[in-house]
Amino acid sequence: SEKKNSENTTGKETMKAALITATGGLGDRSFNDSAHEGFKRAKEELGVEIKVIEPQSTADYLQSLKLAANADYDLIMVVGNDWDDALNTVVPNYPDKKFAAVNVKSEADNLAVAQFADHEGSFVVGALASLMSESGTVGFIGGMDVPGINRFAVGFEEGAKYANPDIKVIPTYVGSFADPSKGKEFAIQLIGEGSDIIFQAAGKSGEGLFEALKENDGVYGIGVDQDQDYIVEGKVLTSMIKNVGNAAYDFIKQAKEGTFTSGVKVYGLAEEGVGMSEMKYTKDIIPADVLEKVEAIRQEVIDGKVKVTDVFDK
Amino acid sequence: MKLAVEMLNICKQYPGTLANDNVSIKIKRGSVVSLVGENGAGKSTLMNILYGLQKPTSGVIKINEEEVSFNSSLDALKKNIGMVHQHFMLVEELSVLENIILGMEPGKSMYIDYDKARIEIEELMKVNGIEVPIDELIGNLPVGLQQKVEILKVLYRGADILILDEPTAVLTPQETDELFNNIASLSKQGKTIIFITHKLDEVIRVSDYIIVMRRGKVVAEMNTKDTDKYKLAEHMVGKELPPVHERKEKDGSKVMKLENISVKEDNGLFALKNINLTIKEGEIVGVAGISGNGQQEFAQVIAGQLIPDMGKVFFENEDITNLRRTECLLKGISYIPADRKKEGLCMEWSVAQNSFAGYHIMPKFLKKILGFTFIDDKKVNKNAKDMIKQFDIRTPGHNSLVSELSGGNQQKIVIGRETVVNKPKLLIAAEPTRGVDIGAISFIHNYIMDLRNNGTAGVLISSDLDEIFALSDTIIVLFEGEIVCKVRAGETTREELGLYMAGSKRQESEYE
Amino acid sequence: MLDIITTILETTLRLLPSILLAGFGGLITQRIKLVNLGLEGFMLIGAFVAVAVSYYTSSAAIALLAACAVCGIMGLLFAVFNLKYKANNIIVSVAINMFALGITKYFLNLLFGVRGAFSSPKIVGFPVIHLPFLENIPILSAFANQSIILYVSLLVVAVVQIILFKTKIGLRIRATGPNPMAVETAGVSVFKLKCLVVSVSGILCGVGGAYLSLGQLTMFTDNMTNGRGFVAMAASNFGNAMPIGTFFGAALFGFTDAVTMKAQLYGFPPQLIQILPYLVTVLTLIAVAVYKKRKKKGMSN
Amino acid sequence: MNKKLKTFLTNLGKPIFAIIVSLFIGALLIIPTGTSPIEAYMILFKGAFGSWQGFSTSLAKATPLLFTGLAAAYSFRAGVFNIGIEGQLYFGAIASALTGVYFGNLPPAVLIPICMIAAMVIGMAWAFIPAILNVKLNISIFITCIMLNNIAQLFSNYLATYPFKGELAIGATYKISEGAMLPKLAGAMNDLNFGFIIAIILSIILYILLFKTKFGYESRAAGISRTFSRYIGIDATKKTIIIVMISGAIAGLAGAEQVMGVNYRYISDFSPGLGYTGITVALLARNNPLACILTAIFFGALTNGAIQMEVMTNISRDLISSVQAVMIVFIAADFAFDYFKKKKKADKNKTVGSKKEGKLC
Ligand SMILES: Nc1ncnc2c1ncn2[C@@H]1O[C@H](COP(=O)(O)OP(=O)(O)OP(=O)(O)O)[C@@H](O)[C@H]1O
Ligand SMILES: Nc1ncnc2c1ncn2[C@@H]1O[C@H](COP(=O)(O)OP(=O)(O)OP(=O)(O)O)[C@@H](O)[C@H]1O
Ligand SMILES: [Mg+2]
Ligand SMILES: [Mg+2]
Repeated sequence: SEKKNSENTTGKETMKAALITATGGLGDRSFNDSAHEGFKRAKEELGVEIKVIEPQSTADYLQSLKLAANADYDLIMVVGNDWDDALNTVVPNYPDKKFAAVNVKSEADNLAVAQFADHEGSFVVGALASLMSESGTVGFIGGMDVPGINRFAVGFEEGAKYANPDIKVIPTYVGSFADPSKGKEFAIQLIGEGSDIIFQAAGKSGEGLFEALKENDGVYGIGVDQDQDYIVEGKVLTSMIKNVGNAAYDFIKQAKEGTFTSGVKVYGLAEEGVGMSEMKYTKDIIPADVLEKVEAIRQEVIDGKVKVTDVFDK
Repeated sequence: MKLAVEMLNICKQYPGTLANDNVSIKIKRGSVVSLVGENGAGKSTLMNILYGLQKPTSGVIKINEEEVSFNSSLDALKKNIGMVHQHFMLVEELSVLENIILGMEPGKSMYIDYDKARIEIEELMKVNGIEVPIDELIGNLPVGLQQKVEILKVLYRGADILILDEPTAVLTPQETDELFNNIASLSKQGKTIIFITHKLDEVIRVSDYIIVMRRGKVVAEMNTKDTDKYKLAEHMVGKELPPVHERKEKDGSKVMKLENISVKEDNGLFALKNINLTIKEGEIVGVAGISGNGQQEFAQVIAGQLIPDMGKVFFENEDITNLRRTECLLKGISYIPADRKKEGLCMEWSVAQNSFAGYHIMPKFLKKILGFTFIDDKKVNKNAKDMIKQFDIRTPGHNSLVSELSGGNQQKIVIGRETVVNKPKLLIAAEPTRGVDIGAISFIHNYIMDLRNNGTAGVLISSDLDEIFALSDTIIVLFEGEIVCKVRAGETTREELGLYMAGSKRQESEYE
Repeated sequence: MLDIITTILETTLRLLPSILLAGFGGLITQRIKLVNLGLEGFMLIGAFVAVAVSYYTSSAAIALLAACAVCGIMGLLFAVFNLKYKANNIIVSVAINMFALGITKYFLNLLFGVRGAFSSPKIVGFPVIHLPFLENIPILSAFANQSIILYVSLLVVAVVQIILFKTKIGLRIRATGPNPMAVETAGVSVFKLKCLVVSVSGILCGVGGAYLSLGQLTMFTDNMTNGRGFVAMAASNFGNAMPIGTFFGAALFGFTDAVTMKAQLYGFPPQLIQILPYLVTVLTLIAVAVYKKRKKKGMSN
Repeated sequence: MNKKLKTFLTNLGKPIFAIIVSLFIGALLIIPTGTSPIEAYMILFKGAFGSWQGFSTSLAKATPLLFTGLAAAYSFRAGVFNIGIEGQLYFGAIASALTGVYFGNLPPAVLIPICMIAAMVIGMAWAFIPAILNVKLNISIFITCIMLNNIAQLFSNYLATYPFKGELAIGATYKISEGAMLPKLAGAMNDLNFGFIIAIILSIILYILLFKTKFGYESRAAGISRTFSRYIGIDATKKTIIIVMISGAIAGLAGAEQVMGVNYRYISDFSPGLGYTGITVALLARNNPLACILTAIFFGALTNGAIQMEVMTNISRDLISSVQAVMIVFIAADFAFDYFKKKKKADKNKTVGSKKEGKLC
């Protein structure tokens, strides 16, 4: 139910926007940071005043959201797929304010939701991994065994298998998003099992993968959410980018220009909401035919020729 | 002669108590000085000041005629002062050897030279005639041996001035004799000894000089040869002690009967073996014996705290073998345990809270509100106040913590609780006057005698034979968990009992 | 099979030092009857200081010393608050954990302008000891490439064992727990002794934390200790404050962790298998206790 | 009465002194951020106490801490260091959530108590394990509790992520039925719920139980000394087990409150260390259930105020928690108390000392 939000805020001198992060907070080199990038861009380009609030646990969600709504922010964006309950409680009480969220199921007249097709992006990097693997084994490191991460895992595995049905995919879960040394240990284990390409979606635990890459030749990593290629130049094959920053920027821009609409906006491969990094350091390593094949697969997903399983739909 | 110790105009103020009130004492080198006085007179405080554990509020200390200022025991140790504390300062988890060398471990580097330590300690034991198993854990030793370890500890540090705070309170007569021999030989070696005790016989026997304290002040000083037990008692109490109340002849009915009681310990040995005994109304059975021979288990079985492995307990012809402590207590079996600090009292609680412990289940301390049962604080406080009055317990009030009371007053709380709250039909009193001053002893003895004369049966467990003779009608001796002797009080002597207690004699047939 | 055992052993050895070192930090405070729940906080601060100093000095050795110094001082503060000002040690340790979490984030931002994670090529990690001659021997090859800190931590086991049971200060520490008055009256300042012990506990944790950030990794991330302090406490409790026992406790945790990692690779469900280390610990404790009880009974009969 | 007032004032003076000192130290940390510490503190204070919404949020944050604080205080009084509250809380939460979801069609009058009982029973059962292992096998309660905490949390998360996963995209159960929800006390957007009242009532009940009944008398005795309690006829081991189980039941209730009054479902890893903070709440309250109300509100206000401060100023959250840590240590420390005591002592000395020549040191 998409509905044009009649009110606009162009009348005010400066618009104010607040970002409320998921519990990981800023510095996750991942979606919180990505959203923050979008906000900073909006500040520079649109002259919007911005504010970041970092709840320490889900127990602080409701209050953080409420306080932000009570304060004079025009747009409040929350990041993380665990915001449903807080949004449902608060948003309807502030019809004059605009809210934005990522990957939640909540709906409201003043709430815009960006649905990122993590599974589609993962599918494509899965295909790349599979085509680049010389050993025939690729690995996945997830933070925790939860739906939000399984979405990546399943997409990755399907993509890998799609590109090469004989590929072996080993999924692992660190059990925490904040344990890089364990993350590294998992990477070492995966390498020991023959994986030469490893995809991580494990927050700070994923940093361990990059550390492991430094010590192991012939093994490549795949970053997540933001362009993480720079972390170990030349050894991070690509990153499965999730453009939360773009979405954030778009929401602010729309709000400022009065074109803010509620409802779900899909950020899939087609919309370039998810996709691969520019591969600044690895372009030359990847054979041209592989890049072509991956591009073809990407197109097939966009065209709907292949259907990638979305764990959230279950 | 030179002075070893001078303490001049010492004052020590605790919150609420002036423990030492302008005390001055002078002690000659090589002498044995007894420091006596009622409970709470300030003896331990004065000695703790001398040992650097407490700082005096004011006053001067001189050691060997040289003014000193102690900030910790280390300073005192450096001046060759050693102290055996009223409560042992031993680590049960460590061996005898480790306890002795603690703080002054031999060895040049950081390592302990255990061989050297062993040689030194063995030498020390030989010179002083003190024998202890040096590799045993302290926790496995009886108190008598622990006491010796404490003395060795002090000697090991090369102390010239030895402070012994109530060293005999937990010793048997034999152990006390040995200790006195040691003291004598130490004194011969030129060491100065300050000795705190409540036992006047000991004072007369062992010391050259006596200092009497009362209420924080020195009230008398004298050479031992110029005084005797009775004069000394008067100095201490400030008045003549009342004589022990007369024993009324009684021939009551049986109150308690023990049949073939045996208790096994964890290690498979018998703590009690085949005990048979009857106790009659108005009869006090004195239990003599060296501690650790089953006295505690004996008391606990009667009190209902320990269920025997074999045998039966009858109380007023009812089988109470399997009844718990609480039920026994309600039936009128009271129990004064030997260790008031660990067992008899909760040191963190107030006088009032302690004054009905165990009896807190009795309706007279409870009230009902809306069908729920609550403790009635008013009644509890009244009970405590009455007890304080009746037993002349020296305390700022019923809400004071028990830990802040002197030992004698703590003991009075236990005695009051076990005798007044619920009038006992059978009173088990273990070491009822341990560490208690002579005034209080006389009070407690008379009180127990009065109870007896009014028909209460009694079991008196004591390592003090004088106490046993003073109160008992019948005396039994426990040795290795068995009754090796049972006699009428008038028909035996200290010497004979000593033989039974040491296990070198065994009665063939008992009287009756 | 031998391969699997070797990799499990290798992983165990890599996971061991941080838990072992912090576990010994717990052990020595347990000896003086002080519950130090702050191991986690000390570790985190150690990890941070090590990374920061290594970044500025490019010397892992100086970084280690700095981590020791800072954690030692923190330990001293802990002791003073606990012993002199009578603040409950559990409250102080909880506060230390909270403080460590906040202050490391604060300084991460202040010094390096980043949040969450900090890595840089300028950070020099601890050296790895290569033992090439072990490389081809099954099982022992697990030792071929381990951090120097592993050997340091094994050394700590031996050193603490010797200090506790062979030296003067060790005797005093062992006596302080059960009866501090006995130590005090023997002319030893219990206050100073305890300060020393808590301070050393801080230092051991600091080294354990530094191992995380400069041994296993060369980076710092927020809260990167992630509960290891509690595991370390459990290890020293497991070992009953005995060095060898604590070593086995820490090794058990490292081992079960390594096994669960390995098991995931072979398709065991991750959610449930993560419970395994904790379950194994409880079951081991029960087994040991039952065994001891049986033995005691057997002796008395 | 006068004496009581005096001790009351001394007891009050102590934390106030501590708070002032720690605020001062906190100010030193805040000044570099460019915000005025006074303004920051004003926001914290106003946010926590300044309005009904603010205050009720403080109370809401205090509620679970009061439950866990009571669970801790109760077991500490009885001499058992139940550090397993966190795990008991998780199990209590999942139990009440599953009951609330799958028995949803029962009427509220039945359902609410049933959910709570489920939480209490499982909390109790989970606490029983370390207790019985301690009593029978002499295994340290400390280590078993830490292990069981992890097991409880991981297993509850597993249940919410797999077999009982709800409609959300996270590891959480379905919403509990309306009949299982505790009524809100300060509006739908405020977490303050009827659980707070239950917690207050529970504090009073526990206080009475501990200090006014036979059971409490015996519990306290068992907690202080085994030998003494055995002597006065108490089976200390049995008592210990019962007490740990009661403590576990209260911890379970803490989890139930979070589910039935706040989140309305079980959410994986929902607790920001409530069980551990509860231990601090209890210790700061010297294990007195009534004092726990104050310390829990203090912690609740700190948490709430910190969020306010974060939203209203540019002081980072990390700094706030560092300041809080300093504050907690200072409040736990005893120098203020010492200061008053010394003064009192000196006064007494004067009266006594004036009578004689002895110098005062
Ligand atoms: N630390 C303390 N705080 C407060 N009062 C104390 C303290 N130590 C001792 N007192 C008080 O000082 C007084 C003297 O105590 P002290 O121990 O010196 O007596 P004592 O002569 O050794 O008695 P006892 O014969 O019972 O051993 C007592 O009234 C006691 O209550
Ligand atoms: N912290 C304290 N506060 C108040 N009074 C204390 C304190 N510590 C000890 N006392 C009191 O000081 C005195 C000295 O204690 P001490 O250790 O000599 O025991 P005691 O009274 O002689 O007991 P006992 O004869 O039973 O061994 C005692 O009266 C004791 O109650
Ligand atoms: Mg004394
Ligand atoms: Mg005494």
